[in-house]
Amino acid sequence: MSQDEGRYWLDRPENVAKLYRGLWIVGVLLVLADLVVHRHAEAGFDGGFGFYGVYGFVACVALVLAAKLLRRAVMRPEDYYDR
Amino acid sequence: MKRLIVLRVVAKMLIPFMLLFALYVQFHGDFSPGGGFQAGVIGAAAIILYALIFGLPAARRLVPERLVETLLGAGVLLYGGVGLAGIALGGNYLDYFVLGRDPVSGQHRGIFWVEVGVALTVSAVMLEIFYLFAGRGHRFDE
Amino acid sequence: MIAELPAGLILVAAGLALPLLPRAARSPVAAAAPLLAFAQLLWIGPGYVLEKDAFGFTLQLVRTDRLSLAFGYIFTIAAFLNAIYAWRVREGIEPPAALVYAGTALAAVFAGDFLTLFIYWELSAVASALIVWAGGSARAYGAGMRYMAVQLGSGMLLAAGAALRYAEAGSLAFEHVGLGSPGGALLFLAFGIKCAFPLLHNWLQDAYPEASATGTVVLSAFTTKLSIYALARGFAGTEMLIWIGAAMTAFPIFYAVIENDLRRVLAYSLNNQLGFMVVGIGLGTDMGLNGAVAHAFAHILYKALLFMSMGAVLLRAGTVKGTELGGLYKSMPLTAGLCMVGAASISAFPLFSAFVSKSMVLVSAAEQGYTFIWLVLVFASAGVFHHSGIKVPFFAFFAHDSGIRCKEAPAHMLVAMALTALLCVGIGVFPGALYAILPMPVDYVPYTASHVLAQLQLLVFSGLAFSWLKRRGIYPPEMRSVNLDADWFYRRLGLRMARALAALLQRLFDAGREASRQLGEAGAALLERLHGSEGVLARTWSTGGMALWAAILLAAYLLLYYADKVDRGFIFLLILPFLIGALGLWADSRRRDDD
Amino acid sequence: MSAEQLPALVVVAPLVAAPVALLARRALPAWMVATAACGFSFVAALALAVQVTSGGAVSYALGSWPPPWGIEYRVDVLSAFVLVLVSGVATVVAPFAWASASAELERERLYLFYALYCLCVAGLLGMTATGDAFNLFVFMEIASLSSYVLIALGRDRRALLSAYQYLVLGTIGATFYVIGIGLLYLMTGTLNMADMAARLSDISSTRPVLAALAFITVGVSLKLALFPLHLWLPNAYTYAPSAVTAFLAATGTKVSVYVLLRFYFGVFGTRIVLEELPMSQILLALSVVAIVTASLVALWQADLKRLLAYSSIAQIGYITLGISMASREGLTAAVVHLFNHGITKGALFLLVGGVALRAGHAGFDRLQGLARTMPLTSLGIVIAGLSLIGTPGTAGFVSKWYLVLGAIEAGRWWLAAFIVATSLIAVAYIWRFVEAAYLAPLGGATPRAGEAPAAMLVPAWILVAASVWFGFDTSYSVQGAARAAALLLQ
Repeated sequence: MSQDEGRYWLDRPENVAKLYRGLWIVGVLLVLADLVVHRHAEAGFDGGFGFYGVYGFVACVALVLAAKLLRRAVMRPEDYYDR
Repeated sequence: MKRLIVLRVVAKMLIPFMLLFALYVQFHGDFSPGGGFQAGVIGAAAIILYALIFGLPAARRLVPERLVETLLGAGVLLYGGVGLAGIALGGNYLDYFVLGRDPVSGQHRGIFWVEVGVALTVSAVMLEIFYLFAGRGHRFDE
Repeated sequence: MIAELPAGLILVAAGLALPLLPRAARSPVAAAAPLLAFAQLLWIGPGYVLEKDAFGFTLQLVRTDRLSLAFGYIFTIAAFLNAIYAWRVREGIEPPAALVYAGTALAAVFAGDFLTLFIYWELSAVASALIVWAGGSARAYGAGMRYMAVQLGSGMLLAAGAALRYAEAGSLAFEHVGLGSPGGALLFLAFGIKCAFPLLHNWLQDAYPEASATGTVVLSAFTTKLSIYALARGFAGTEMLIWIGAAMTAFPIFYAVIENDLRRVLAYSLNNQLGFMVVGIGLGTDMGLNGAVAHAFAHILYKALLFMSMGAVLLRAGTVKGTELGGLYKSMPLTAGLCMVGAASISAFPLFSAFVSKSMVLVSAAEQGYTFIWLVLVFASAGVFHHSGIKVPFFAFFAHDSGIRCKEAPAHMLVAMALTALLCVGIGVFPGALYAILPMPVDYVPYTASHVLAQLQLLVFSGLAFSWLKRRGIYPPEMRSVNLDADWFYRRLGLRMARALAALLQRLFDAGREASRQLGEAGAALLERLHGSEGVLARTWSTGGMALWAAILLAAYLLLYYADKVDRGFIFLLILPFLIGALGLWADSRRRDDD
Repeated sequence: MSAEQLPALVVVAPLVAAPVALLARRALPAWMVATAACGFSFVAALALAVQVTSGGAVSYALGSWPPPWGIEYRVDVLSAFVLVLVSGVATVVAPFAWASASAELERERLYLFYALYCLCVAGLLGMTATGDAFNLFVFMEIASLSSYVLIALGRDRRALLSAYQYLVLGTIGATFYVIGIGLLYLMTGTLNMADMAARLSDISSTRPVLAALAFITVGVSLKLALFPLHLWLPNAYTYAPSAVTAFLAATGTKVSVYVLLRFYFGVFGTRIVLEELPMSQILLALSVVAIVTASLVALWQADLKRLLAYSSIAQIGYITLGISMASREGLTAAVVHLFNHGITKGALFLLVGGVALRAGHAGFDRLQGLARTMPLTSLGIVIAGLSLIGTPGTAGFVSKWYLVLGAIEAGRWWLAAFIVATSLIAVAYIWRFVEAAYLAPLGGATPRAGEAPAAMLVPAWILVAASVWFGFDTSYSVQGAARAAALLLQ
């Protein structure tokens, strides 16, 4: 592994951070595009500014948090059924 | 029992009459109660009496098992044959009407032969059963 | 001549012939058979019917229309891609089983009546169970057993439902059924099991990840889509399906987030994708149905692509556990890239296949006024990107470097994946081709600025949520674990209850025997006679005992006949001795086991 | 000999062949006579079946005495159906018996075996063809007595005891039957069944008639091994010579079912038997218990022949279950299952007979890895086993299908579920064979002499093929059964 060190661009944390920041910029741009592009609503309220961005973000955070709770309830050792 | 002279003499006298009576019952079956079944039983009883008095080997010499078996088959065959003769002569199975020139003689003939078949079969079966049981285990007369 | 043959039977015949062929010829035949079947489908087109008299019925062995043809096309395509992917697998039960499985599923799609459907339904269940078993491990054996039991159970329900249906409607024709009758309900349940409805779903996550690298790809394509077809045919517009489907889209994704086995993650997301189709069928509108069929079509391809890439990882790295993988993009860059095409497709990125199919279901739900359902579906869309689009490629190919260095996937696998990826992108770029074969006329335009923008926002912010949670350390780490699911009820609870019941009965019988021992000489002797050296009902009875039964029965009949009015309680009294006898038999066999 | 004579000839041929075989005294001519007679009966039965299907029931006055004074032979769709089954199985088993009985019996007494075989066939055919209740009793005795002896010929010592028990119970059954007939004669003054039915319609609820019904029901139930009167069957089937087991399992109990159907529907009438009396509930309860217990007992048997014997009891339960429904579907199911189970079980016992020939008996210890040494036999057992389970594409499926339909028709959902569920027990016991023959390694006790001789294998496979054939082509079996059911319900 050590000989690979540095050979790959993604192995460097600062590059990952760059990607992360870039993604935020894209996101913000997309939301701002709402001002330019008219998004017609499908369900009535989804035409609002940045609806999909907010919904996607909140939904995913909620999903992960709920899954963490779920894990407490259902997680068992790997050989659970074999015992 | 061979030594009991009274029994031997009486049996010797009785057995021919029993056989004769069997024949009487057989042939009188058309007119009065009787027929092949009863005749067969009486005939077989005569042989069985013989076996009881004179011993199984003697009876076996008189009426060998082979003969019994043949009679058994022949009796059934005779019965079945009469039935088939009815078909062959254009009637139904066991149709006696067609066996003679007129229905009455046809009936007569048909019943006669069928009863002979029955008598043969019944007496043979009686004897067969007797032989089988008597031949099993210890010989009671020897 | 070949037009006379149901298309599926071409595959079945090829599958059965496969073991007899020389090894070199097997893979080409396995690839050629689906092509031949595909050509035959194109040739016969819609409106073809092949009937045959059997069982006293007129069976429709083949009935083509636009709905069945759409599934027929994608099934043959999938079978072809599978054959390429599994080019090197020439030995064992898997290649013939895969062809027979695909063939029976294909034939089932064209079944015009329930009896024919039932026969192929069961055959495909057996063939697919063989594929699970071909996984080879002890776990695969157990999972295959459970899988088989569930699938055959579905078949039993189908048979029972068909029989009821015949009694109700006087016809076995496989047309719209609806939920209004007991027969319909049983059929619904039969299809539902195979479609992995919530709480009936676990056979899927249980069995698919236990098959071999190639086997899982085959499995993912046919079983559930066959049931989607059956639901579309029999239960279009059944409102309950909308709610079931919405639940199906939502709840598997929670499990997918915490699952470690990446092929099992994909199995959960397979379940979630089926939910979209089920909603579309439940809506029953032209667009909803079109959406369901289009999504099934697209889904088979990208799901196969994802399973193929994970299969390649399994083949080269020897595992698909999230905990053990990472950094594989360095060793398998092509596989990583193709996997990401699949991920983009399932996540419905613009220019990828699901973008043009899934949205039809969403729009349709919104149009029908199912706002809540629509919200759930959007949530599930974000979620699916989250776990299938990001999690699977991320943990396999990126994340922290696991240090695994291996070879790139073999060429035939790459070819299969590339072809599949090409089709995914092709559908995304030229949706008109897909729309042309849908059952209803389509007037839907996927590429509007509004739709593209909304979808991009959703996806990018889902991705942002993932990276934000990950960087914050909130994201649940991958752990080696088993997550309890509905299968717990039969794998654990059922087993325990059966054991507890057996123990309880044992104790009861022990107590009974103990009590009887104290009943005194006469009673004990009687009991001893009842429990002879063999079971009461199995042993040879004394002749007198047999005759006694005859006398008892005669007496019972006479009593019954002479009683003016006989209530049923009396009859049960009559049966009671037999029941006691049966229990005695059981107890006796237990006792002998103990000795 | 024109076609009108067929109802008599079908019975007479084996009846006359029996003494001829006896007189022949040699195995080979005796066997040839027996086979020829069975074959003749089969052809005659087929011709009769064609005749009654197109032209309705045939009445034949024995000795040209018109019924009801003379004995009438009456062949309708139902009896023609059973005649075809009995004579067909007899014909197929005959060549099998040449190889199997030669190996199992002393050579010098072999001709007796064939004579008795003919008698048994004649008795069963006579029971089916006759329209006279007492004549039926006579043929019942002919068939029973010959089958007792045939069973006693088995080479296992226990065969004698089994035959003796069968004799005692069979005689009780026959006696009950004849008591019932006596009561009916007392009340109606006739022995002709059709005549009896007509005269019974006014007095059907009187006590002597009800007593007659009870006696006949129990008597015939003994003969058809209805639970709990089945106890003679497992041993009799297990220890009898293979050919006898196969023949009796395929036909013996089936003819008794036929007699039950005749009396319930033809003589007493549906109204009294199934509507006024709780007969259908009792029959239903007994059938259900029979299916469950016999299937479960079969599951634990250590001998394949005995396992199949218990499975027969369960299958008879399915037939009586169909009768208890007393509906068109139910009766169709009963009659078609009577036929399908006959050929399926016949096939199984013939194949097991082949195993027994090579291995001495068919205990499961002899079956380990059998598929390697006797592949055709094992495959046949599996295929016929599938039919026993009721897998689609086999004859067994057709009957189960109609049974389920009948249950649904009657609105008894639980019964339909029950029928499907109990098939799973059949899966389990057939699986035991598959496990032993295919999955287990070759056992030390497994016969290594190769396949059974062709004379045994070919008849067995004819029946195996038939049990698949009638799973696809149901035009004869189901249509015949449906016609018979319609006839019974008239």
